[in-house]
Amino acid sequence: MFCSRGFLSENSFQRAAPRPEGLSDNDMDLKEWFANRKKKQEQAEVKQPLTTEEYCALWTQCFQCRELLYTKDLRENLHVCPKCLYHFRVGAEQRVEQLTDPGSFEEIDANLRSSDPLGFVDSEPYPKRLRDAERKSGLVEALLSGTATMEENPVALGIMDFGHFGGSMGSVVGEKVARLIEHAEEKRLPLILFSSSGGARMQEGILSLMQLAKTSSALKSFHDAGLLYISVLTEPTYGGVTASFAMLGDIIIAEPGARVGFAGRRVIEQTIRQKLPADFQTAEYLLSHGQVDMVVERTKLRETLVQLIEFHTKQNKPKSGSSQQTEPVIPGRAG
Amino acid sequence: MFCSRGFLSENSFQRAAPRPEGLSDNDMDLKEWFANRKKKQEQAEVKQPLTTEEYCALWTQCFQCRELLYTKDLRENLHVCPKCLYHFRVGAEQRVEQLTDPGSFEEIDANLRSSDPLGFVDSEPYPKRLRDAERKSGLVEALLSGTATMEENPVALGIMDFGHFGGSMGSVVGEKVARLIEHAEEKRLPLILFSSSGGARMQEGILSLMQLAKTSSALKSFHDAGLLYISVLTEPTYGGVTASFAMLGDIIIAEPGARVGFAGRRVIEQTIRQKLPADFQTAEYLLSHGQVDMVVERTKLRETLVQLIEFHTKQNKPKSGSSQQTEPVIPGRAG
Amino acid sequence: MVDQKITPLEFEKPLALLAQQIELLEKQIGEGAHPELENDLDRLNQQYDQLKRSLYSNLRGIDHLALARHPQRPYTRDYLGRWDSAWIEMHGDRKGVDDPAMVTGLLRMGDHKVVVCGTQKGRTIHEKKNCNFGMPQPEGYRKALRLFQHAEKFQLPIINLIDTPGAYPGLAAEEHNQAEAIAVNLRELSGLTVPVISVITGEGGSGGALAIGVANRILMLEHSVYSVISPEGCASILWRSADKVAEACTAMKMTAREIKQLGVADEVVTEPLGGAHHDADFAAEKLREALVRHLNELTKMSPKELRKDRQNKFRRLGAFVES
Amino acid sequence: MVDQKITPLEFEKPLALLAQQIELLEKQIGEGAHPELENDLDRLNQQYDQLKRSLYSNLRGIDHLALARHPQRPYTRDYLGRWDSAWIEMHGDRKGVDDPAMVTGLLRMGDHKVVVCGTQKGRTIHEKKNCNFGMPQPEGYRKALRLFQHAEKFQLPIINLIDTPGAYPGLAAEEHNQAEAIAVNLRELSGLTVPVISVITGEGGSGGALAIGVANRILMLEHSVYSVISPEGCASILWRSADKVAEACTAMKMTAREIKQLGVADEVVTEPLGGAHHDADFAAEKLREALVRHLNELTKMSPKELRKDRQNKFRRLGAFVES
Ligand SMILES: [Zn+2]
Ligand SMILES: [Zn+2]
Repeated sequence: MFCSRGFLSENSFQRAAPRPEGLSDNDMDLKEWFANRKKKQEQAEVKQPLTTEEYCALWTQCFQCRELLYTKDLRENLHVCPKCLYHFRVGAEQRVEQLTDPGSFEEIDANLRSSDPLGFVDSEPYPKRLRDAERKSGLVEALLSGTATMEENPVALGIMDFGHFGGSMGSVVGEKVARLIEHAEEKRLPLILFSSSGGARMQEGILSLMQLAKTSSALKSFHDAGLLYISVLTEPTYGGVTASFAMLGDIIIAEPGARVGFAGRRVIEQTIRQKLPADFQTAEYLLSHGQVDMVVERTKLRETLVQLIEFHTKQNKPKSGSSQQTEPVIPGRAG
Repeated sequence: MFCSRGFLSENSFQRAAPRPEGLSDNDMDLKEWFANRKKKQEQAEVKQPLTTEEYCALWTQCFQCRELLYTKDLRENLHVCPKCLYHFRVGAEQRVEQLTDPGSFEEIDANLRSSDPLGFVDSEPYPKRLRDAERKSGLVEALLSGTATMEENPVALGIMDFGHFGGSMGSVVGEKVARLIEHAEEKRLPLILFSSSGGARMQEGILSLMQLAKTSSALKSFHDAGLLYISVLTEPTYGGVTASFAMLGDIIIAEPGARVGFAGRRVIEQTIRQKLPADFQTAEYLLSHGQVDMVVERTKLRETLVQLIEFHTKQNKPKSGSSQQTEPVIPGRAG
Repeated sequence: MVDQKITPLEFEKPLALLAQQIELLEKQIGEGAHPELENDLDRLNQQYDQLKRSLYSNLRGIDHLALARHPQRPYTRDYLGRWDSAWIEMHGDRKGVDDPAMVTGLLRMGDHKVVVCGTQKGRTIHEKKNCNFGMPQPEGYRKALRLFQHAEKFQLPIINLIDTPGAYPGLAAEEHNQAEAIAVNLRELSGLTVPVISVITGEGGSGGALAIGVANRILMLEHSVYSVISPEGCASILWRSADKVAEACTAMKMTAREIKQLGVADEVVTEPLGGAHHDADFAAEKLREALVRHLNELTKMSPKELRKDRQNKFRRLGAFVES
Repeated sequence: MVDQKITPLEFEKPLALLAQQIELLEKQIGEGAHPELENDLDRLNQQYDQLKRSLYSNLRGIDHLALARHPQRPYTRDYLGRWDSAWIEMHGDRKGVDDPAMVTGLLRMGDHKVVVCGTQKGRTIHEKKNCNFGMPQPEGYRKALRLFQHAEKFQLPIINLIDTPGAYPGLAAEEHNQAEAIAVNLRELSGLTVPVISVITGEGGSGGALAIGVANRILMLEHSVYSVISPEGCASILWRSADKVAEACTAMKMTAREIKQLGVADEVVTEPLGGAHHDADFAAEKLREALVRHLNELTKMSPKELRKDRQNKFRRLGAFVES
């Protein structure tokens, strides 16, 4: 277990994820914080039973409100800060745990691996970068896909993981999304896709761009089949992923605070030469600008998804003997 | 023949149309102008062979550039000022002459007359207003509809006439538009509707409002049948007509200078308490705001309509023996 | 018995006066000062009930208008919350705007799952401004259209609640082509293959109301009004006087009963005596019963029948002579 | 022989130098000063032709990029006017914006009547600004979508011309949801039942290019480029240096021939020696011939086949290992 700057993915708790490209580094390092604290404590009274590493495993500092949180509590609260509702980034496997009925998730297309169609080299060859990313994140790709049940409702579920290669979409992500959509269409399952991505994967060049068309095209057939697709936007979703499947949901949900856009904030500021509003491209900004249907806290995400799925898939059953005016019971709602 | 303020409909040349509701009266009266001029001339040299009325029949003053135009020339130029391209308002019958192959127009639904479903009385009963409007305009309704050919292309053609009751849409206009659309759908004819209207006819209350739904609903079937509808917006088109069939063309054309909108300029200025831009709601403003496909001068309207009809209705005939690269001949184009 | 929190309208003043007298008398009796006045109190109470009944059964057009515009009248969100406290709100036109004057969402009503759209006036000053006093922007109509298309895709019935002075006569609204937004809704609503029920709950103002009013069934609350132009607009154009609003209301035949007589409304839904704002729960329940009844009927029809039924309904509307 | 009006690019400098020498020599000979120099002139002219051929047959990625961005390169309107001087321009998204960076219309090409859409860069400073340097706003993509739907309704083939740095990274563009505008175009283009041909005529920049690039056939002009991100963007992110644009161009394999090798482009259309701007008429005619050839093939397919063909084309694209 490692210490984490809250800003990084929850993956970093377990796997020391690589620093995602394009993210700022202005937050205080937790280790540093502990070092300072320790120094102070040593100066006062020397009584420090835990090592820094042990401390880090037990405690996490909230990126937003700086509160020190007991890591176990944080995990039980789905990695949402109980003080300020800051939503820590979580990995794909953890999402599966948070969302699906225990043991119901069956991964598909786990056997797809990136190749190197361009022989791409910058400071390092792409294959080496791939190996490094896999080693560091413990993930072979930036998308985990499969089928599961949610409160007994079968679903097709795809979850992007920013921890692997900045969640970038190359041929494998595109192919896995397309196959998942096709699978959902064939089995007539509702489809849920969680986005988290820096955009298309440059190292696969034009083939990465083509994944936008491939996934959107698959959604056309899916849409025409009258099936439900819920897109969930999570911190951060940018570029080619936003400009394809992420924005094509019948219903689009965003997690609080998630930043979502096509062009990045810095690029826009450089282009228009003015500062952008502080809440620009946040989930809340998107909501007030008509781009998402709702912003849903992670702790209510599962029940909201179940409610939406049951609303759109279950046939109305006339309850025998009951009046038409009875308030219907909506499973999965807290109240 | 009567003198006309250029701002009024061309109808007024022949029929002394009633002053349309809601139009300003700040333009100079031509009779006055002549009276002044005559007085001056009498003071100078008394040699005035024509009466004022005769003068008015021969000459028309342009509303926009104030140029005195020879009425016969003006008519030959389709009532477009040759100096400043000001488009005088023209009546439905004149439109038919300007647009269709001679003798090809066959009116339909000429036998529909307004009734008085509400027993509506303001300062006068609605039936009396109707009789007055008919007597003054020589028209029984604000829409003339029928079939015709344009350069041998059969079309269904509906033309609103602002000269009758301010071009307002009551049950008869709605019914005639709906029947024309149904007729065009049945015969698979391209449909052209010329709009010119102050809006829905208040004297028929809610039934007038329902004509928006009736005509738009008829266009739904027509649209689904894959047929072509060209909407031509002419001075002025407002209210319920704009908010129904006028804005539903596959292609929307506006005549230069025509003012088109939903709410009237004065109402908006009173609501937002600021002056509107001078060109607000003009055809050119609509074009730059993406609301119409093109602004076409009246003198080129016929050839444009024919070109569009032939583009959308005629099958491609492979010319035997000619190369694929030959520039196609487009009938009805001047160059 | 006398609801003190309700602001009386102009025509309700006699009733309010009587209520004040009753209150005074009750106070005196309560203080034990004049127990002999109990008979007077009974008489006054009887008078009050009589006056109330006669007042509300002889309302003029302009009185209905006042009730329809009553600041305490239940608005769209008041109904939705009462029908399904777990209704799911959907937001936005996906193109840059979420218009608060047009509320859209998913709701359960009896055994029916429906898409709801409704214009929303604000209650507080802040809400009023935010909702633009119930006048949607073009983007509001386009937001509704998105939900109509959602309903069509998932074959869900649609319920529209209408309470709007009309579309907003503003610069941006014209720039963004509100005429087109309304026209497209009229056309697309007419083509849907799901049940559509529209309810005028308050003011049904012109094209801005019709934009979500092309339905298989049109219901009107007892005191709601529906007109081709605002009575104020009608008075100023035809009578050239702002004082003639009452005359315009009468001439336009805009009350629920008149609109039903003209064949436009299919049903008038009873309100609590004095208007929906006297008992919002009762008003919501009455409307709910009517809606469920119509939903039960309409959901028996095939998609093709539903479309045809709606198109026929509007095809027939109008009055003319064919010689 | 030497086209003086064309601005030479950096890599064309040796050629331009030689051209200057030739011009000088010609002038001297013309003045009768040194008739003995005629042999030198012949030699120089030969050298010039050789250099030109070798130069343009050994271009690096960044050289193609420079040619694709040449300020005198023919733009969309230059092609449309040459193909059909009577083409009919259609304007607007019907919702408030007519984006000059996206040109749309109706055009005849051989015996074919087609809908055309194309990004437009400006030539003059005013035009450039007006067209936002060829970067459409979301409303531009929606304008194109309206025309795509028009084409579908009337079963007209679609030709898209692409020459854009990409979508505009601006505040309003994000507010108006350009990601959605692009995504919807991708989805809707894939569902059309008419022939769609897209041509990269200059720069094919990322999602903003793809938004009108989901086609049955993708053609690229010889010196056009197509990339997932601008080479400048790629260099600054991966090399962390603006000087490494040439490296980024090479690494991304963005030239017409490379894009064809990767299976994305279906045909590379020859340009005049030195680039399309040396002879726009010739370039337009060559492209026209190719387009008519593809139109002739595609119009033989059924609507269903056309949709399937397009979806299959993109379904196949990508490179991965399945273990
Ligand atoms: Zn916190
Ligand atoms: Zn003039």
